[in-house]
Amino acid sequence: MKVSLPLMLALAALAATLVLVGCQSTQEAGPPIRIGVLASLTGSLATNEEGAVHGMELAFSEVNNEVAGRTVQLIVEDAGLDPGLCLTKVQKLYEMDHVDLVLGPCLSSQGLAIRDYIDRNKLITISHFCSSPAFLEESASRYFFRSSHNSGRQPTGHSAYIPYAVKGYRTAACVALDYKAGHDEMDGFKQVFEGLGGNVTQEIYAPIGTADYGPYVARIDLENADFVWSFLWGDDAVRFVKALDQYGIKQRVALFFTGAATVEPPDLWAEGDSALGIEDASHYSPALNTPANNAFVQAIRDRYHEEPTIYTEHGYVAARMAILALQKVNGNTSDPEAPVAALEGLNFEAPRGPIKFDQGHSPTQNVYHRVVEKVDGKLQNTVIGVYNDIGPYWLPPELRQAEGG
Amino acid sequence: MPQAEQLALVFLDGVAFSMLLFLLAAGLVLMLGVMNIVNLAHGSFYMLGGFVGIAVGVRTGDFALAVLAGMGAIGVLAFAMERFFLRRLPGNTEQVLFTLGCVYIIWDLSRIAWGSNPQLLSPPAFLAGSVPIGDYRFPVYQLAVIVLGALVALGLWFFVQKTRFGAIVRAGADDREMAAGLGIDIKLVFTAVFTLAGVLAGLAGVIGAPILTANLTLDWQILTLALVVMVVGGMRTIQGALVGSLVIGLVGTVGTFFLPQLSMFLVFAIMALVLAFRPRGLVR
Amino acid sequence: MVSKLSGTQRLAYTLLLVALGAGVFVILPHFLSSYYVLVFAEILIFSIFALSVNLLMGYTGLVSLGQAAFFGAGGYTVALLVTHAGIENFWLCLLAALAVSALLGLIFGLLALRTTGMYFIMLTLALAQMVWAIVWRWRSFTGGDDGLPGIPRPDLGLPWSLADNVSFYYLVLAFFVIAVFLLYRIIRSPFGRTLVGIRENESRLQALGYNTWRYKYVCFVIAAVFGGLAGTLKVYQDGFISPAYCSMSLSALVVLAAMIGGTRYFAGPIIGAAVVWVIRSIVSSYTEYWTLILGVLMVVVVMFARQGIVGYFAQLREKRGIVKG
Amino acid sequence: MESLRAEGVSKRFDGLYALQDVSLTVATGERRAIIGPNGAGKTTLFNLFAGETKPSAGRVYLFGRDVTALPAHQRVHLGLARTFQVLNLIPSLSVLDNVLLAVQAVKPFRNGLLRSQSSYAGLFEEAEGLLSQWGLWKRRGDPLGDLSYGQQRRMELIMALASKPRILLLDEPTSGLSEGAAASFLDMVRGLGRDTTAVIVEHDMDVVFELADRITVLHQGKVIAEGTETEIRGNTRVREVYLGEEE
Repeated sequence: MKVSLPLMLALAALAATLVLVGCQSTQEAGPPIRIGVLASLTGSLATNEEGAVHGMELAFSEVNNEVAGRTVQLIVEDAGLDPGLCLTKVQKLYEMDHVDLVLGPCLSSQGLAIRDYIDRNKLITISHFCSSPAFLEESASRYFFRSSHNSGRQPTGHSAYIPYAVKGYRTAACVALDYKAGHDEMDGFKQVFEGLGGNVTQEIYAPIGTADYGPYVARIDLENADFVWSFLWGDDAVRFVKALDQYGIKQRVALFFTGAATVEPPDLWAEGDSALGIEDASHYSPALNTPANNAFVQAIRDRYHEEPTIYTEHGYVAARMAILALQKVNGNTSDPEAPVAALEGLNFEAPRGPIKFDQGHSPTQNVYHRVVEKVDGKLQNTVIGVYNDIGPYWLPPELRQAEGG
Repeated sequence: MPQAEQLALVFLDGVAFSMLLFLLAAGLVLMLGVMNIVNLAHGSFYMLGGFVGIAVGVRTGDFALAVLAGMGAIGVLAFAMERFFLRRLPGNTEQVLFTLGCVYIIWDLSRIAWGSNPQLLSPPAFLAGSVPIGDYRFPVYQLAVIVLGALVALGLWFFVQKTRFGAIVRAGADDREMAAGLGIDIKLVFTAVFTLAGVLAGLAGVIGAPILTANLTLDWQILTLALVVMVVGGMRTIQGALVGSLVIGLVGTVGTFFLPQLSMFLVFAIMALVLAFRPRGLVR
Repeated sequence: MVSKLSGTQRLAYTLLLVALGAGVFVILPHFLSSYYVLVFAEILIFSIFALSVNLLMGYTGLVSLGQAAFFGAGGYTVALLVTHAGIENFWLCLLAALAVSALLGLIFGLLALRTTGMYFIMLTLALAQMVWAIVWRWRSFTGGDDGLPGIPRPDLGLPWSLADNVSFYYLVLAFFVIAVFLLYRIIRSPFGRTLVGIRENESRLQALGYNTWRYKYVCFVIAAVFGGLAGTLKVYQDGFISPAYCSMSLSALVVLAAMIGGTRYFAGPIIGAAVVWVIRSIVSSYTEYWTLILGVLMVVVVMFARQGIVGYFAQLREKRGIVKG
Repeated sequence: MESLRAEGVSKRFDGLYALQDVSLTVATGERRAIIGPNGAGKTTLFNLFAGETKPSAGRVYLFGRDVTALPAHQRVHLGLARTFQVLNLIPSLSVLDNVLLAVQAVKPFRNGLLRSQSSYAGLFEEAEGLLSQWGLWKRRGDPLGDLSYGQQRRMELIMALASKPRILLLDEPTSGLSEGAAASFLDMVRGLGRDTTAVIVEHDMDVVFELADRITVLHQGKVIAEGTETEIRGNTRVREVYLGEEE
C-alpha cells in the first residue's frame, strides 16, 4: 500500500525539527570556560588521537580543570579524517556550544577547511598538529596557532643537515607518501640537502595505504645513494620499514629519516627490530631524558595506563598553551586580541623542551638527533644530539644568506 | 635500468601477494557459485582474521596457534552468520545487504577491540630470515606464502573437481534438484561453503598480517582487490580466481615497480580492458 | 499500489499536508542554529542521492554499490571547473556536472548492465572503485588524497549571498523540490511503471514487447544524473572535495539509507537519509559507536523490517485503516 | 496470406537436436495446433517463433518478414503475442497494473517519462474494456497473485490480447484447468476474430481437434505430419508414435 508522500515528508521534517531543537536546548549560558576539541577519533588515526585528547585532559587536570577561577569544560568532537565533517563540527562547537577556544584539528586538510571560518569569527584555534607550512604562509590566520612543527623545514631541515654536515653523505634516495604533506616534506628536504651541495638521486612517491612496499623498496637505486630518506607514517611506515629490512636494503645503505614520521611510536612498536639503528631528526621523543618529560611520561602512564606518543605530547602542549594564555587574560576571551597577544608572547618549558613563539604561530623549539634502540625489550628513539632554538623556518647557516633572512 | 635481481624480487613479491588475493577470491567464487551471493564482509573477514591472529600470536608467541585462531574465529563467525542470519533471509539481495551491515559492525568492533594503530605479526622463527638474490634479499616468509597458496589452490581444485561435494559447486547455484539427487542437503552445503570461505579469509588475514599489517582500512581495500580479481578471472571457477589473482598481483607489483605514479590505477585499467573485451573474464 | 480514488476530500487532505510539509521546510532554518541548517541542507542533498540509488534499487531491482562514482563525478566536475578553468558560473558548472555524470552513466551502464544480480553488484562496485582510483592517483589534476579546496558558494546574481548557510539551504531546498518532483513524476509515468514490471518479472516484460535493457539503461543514466546533482550541491556546500566523495563507503552508506527508509516507498530514501545523516552528524557527538549503530540498524532492517521505516508505518496504518470483509 | 513461416529451422543444445530441419507455414486467420509427445520440441519451436531463443540454423518469417535475428520484444511490435505454459505474470502487482503494462507496451507513449501513467487518455479505458470483457474488472485492485489459478490463466490470455496481436501463440493454455474453466477458456479463444491467427500447443486432443484448422505433429524434433483433423487421425505414422502411445 502506498503512503502519501507529503505525509511522510511532513513527518520527516517534523521529527528532524524536534530532534534538532531538542539537541539545541542542552545549551546554557554559564560561567565555565568552554573549550572545543576537534580530534580524528574515527579512522586510521583514532588511537593516536585518543592519546592527544588524553594529553589535553592531563594538562587541564594539572590545573584542577580551573582557569582564572572558572571551571574548564572540554567538548570533544570527532572530526574523522574528513575536512567537510571538520568544518561542520567547528560550526557546531562555535554556534551551538559557544566555545571560547578550539583545540585541534589534527590534519592539515582539516585545518585548511576551517581556516576561513575561524578567521572570520575570530575563534582562537590551537591545533595539536596541522604541520603544513601553508599555515605560516598563504593560509596564516591571526587566530590560528599550533603546538607542532613546520613540515618541510622543522625538523626536516635537520634530516638533511645532519646527514650532510655531520655524516658526510652526498647522495640521497627519497621515499615519501604521495599527498600534500609528503610533497612538502620532500621539497623541504631537497631544498636543504641540494642547497648544501648534496644530490637527490631518486624521488619515489607511494600512495597512502599502499598494501605492498616490495616494488617501492626494490626500486631504490643503491648504487647511487649514500642514504635513504623517507617520510611515511601509519601502516605505510610499518610496511616500508619491514620491507627495507626483509629485502636487504637496510643492510646495504644508511637510513636517515625525518622525524614525527616513519619511525615514530606507535608505528615504531609495530615495526619491531626492523627499525633498530634507524636515525632521524625530530622535535620530540618520548624517550627524552629530562625531568619535564619524565614527569609527563609518568603522569600519562599513571592516568591512562598507556605509553605517550608525539600525539599525546602535542595535545598536552596545545592545552598548556591555551591554559597559559587564558590565565594571562584572566579567562576573558570576549576580546580575542588579548589572548592572541598572550599566545604570541608565550615562552614555557614543555615536555619536549623550551618553547617560544618568536617566529609566527608555530613553536621555536629544540630539534633532536635520534636513533632507534631497544631498551628493556622496548623500542625507543634515543636522543643522541640536541640542536637548540630551532625556528619553524630554520635553514642551515650556509643557506641563510641566499634566503635573504 | 633495473637489474635482473630487482625484477626477480618484484616478481616473487607479486606472486606472494597474488596468493593472498587468491585465498579471498577462491572463497568469493565458491560462495557466488553455490549460494549465488557476494559476501561484502569478505574483506572484513580478512581484516578480523588478521587482528585475531595478531592478538593470539603476540600473546602466545606461537605462529601456528595464531593461524589456527584466525581461521577458527572467522570460521565460527561465518558459520554463525550463515546458520542464524543468512539462512533466514528470503532472497540473495537481502543476504548481500545483510553482509553490508556486517561490514560496519565488524569494523567498529575491531576498532573498539584493537584501536587504529598499525599492528604487525612476526613470522615464525624458521621463516623469519631472508634468502639472498644477488645483492638483494627476499624474505623466506613470502616464499612460504607462495608455497602455501599453491597448496591451497591444489587442494581446492581437487575438492571441486573430484569430490561429490564439489560436483554441486560445479553444477552452480540453482541446481538444487541435482543436489537432492545426490542425496545432499543443500542447506548443509550452503553452511559448509560459507564457513569454508570464512576459514580461507581468516587464513589469508593471518598469513597476510606479517606482510600487510592489520589495520582498519583493509576491509574495503581487500574486498575491492578481490572483486577486481573476480571480474578479471571470470567469477566462476577456482582456476579463474587463480589466474585473476596472478594477473592482478603481478600487474600491481611489477606495474608499480616501473610506473609507481600509476600504481593502483593499472589494476583498474586491466579490469576495464577485460570488461570491454572479455566481459566474461579471462577464464571461460 | 493503485489508487484512482480522487475525491475532493482526499485532494484537500493532500494539499494540506503538502502545505504543512513545505511550511516546515521553509520556516525551519529560522528556528535552528546555522550548524543545524547546514546539517539539514546535507540531509536534503543526501536525500536526492538516496532517491537516485533507489530508482535503481527499489524500482528497477538493480542493487548498485557504485553510486558514489556519479556523486563524485558531479562534484569533481564542478571543483575542477572552478579551480582549474576558473569558471564561476553556477549554471554552467551544474550543466557540465550533470553532463559528465550522464556520460559516465552511459559508459558504466553499457558495462554493468550486461549482467544482473550479484554480477551487477560486483561490477558497479568495481567500476566505482576505478573512478575513485583515478581521482586518488591523478594528484596533479584532482589533488589526489588532499582533495581540492577553494570552491566558493555559487553566485546566482541574487541580491543576497549564498555564502550564508540559510540562503544556501534555500538553494538546496529548491533543488530538492525539483528533484523530488521530477523523480516522483518519473516513477508514476509509463516508464516508471515499466521499471517496476522489470523488477518483478523481466522476461515477461520482454514478451510483452518491452526492450527491457533500454529501460534499465535509461534508468541507470537518470540515476547517474541525480547522483551527480547531489554531488554538485555537496561540493558547493563544503567548498571542498576529496576522494571520499566517490568512495565505496559512501556508495554503501547511501544504499543503507535507502534500505533503512524503505526501498519500496518513494519517501523511504528521504527518511533513511535523514536517519543516517542524523546518526552521522549528531549522534556522533554523543557516542563514538555510531558506525556500530548504523551497522546494527542495517541488520535489524534486513532481518525484521525489510520494508524499512516507511514500510513499517505504512503497514501499521494499513492494519488500522483497512478492514477486509 | 501467410502469418508465420519457419524454414528449415534447427536448434541444438549441447550437440543434441531439439529441433531438426522444421518447416511450416501458418496462414493468416488460421488456427494451428502443434502437437507431439513430451520432448518433441514444441516449446522450443514456440520460443523460436517468439524470439526467446535463436535457431542454430534456418529462418523464421513473420508476415513475410525475416525475423530470425529480431529479439522477442521487437516481434511484439510486429503483431505477435504469446502466453506461457507456466504462469508468467506479476503476482505482486494488481490485476489492473498487469493489464496496463501489457496495453501500454505497444503504445507510442510507453517511454513517457514525466507524465503520470494515469493521465494518458484511453489507456485505462482500454484496460477496463479488456478486463470487463473477460470478467475480471471487479478484481482489478487485487494483487494478481490473489486470483484463482483459472483466473490467472485467463489473465495470461488477456495480457497477450492487450497488444491487439495479429498472431497469438498459446502454450498449453488449458493445462491445469478444470473442465469448466477449460471450456470457458476455449470460448475465449473461439471468440477471437478471424483477423487473428492463433498457434496453439496443446496436450488435450479434444481441445486440439475442436479448435484447430490444421495440425502439425512433431516427433523427436522433426515434423512427421501436417494436415486437417481427418488427415491426422488417418495418419498411420502419427498413430504409431503418438496417438497410439497415448490411447
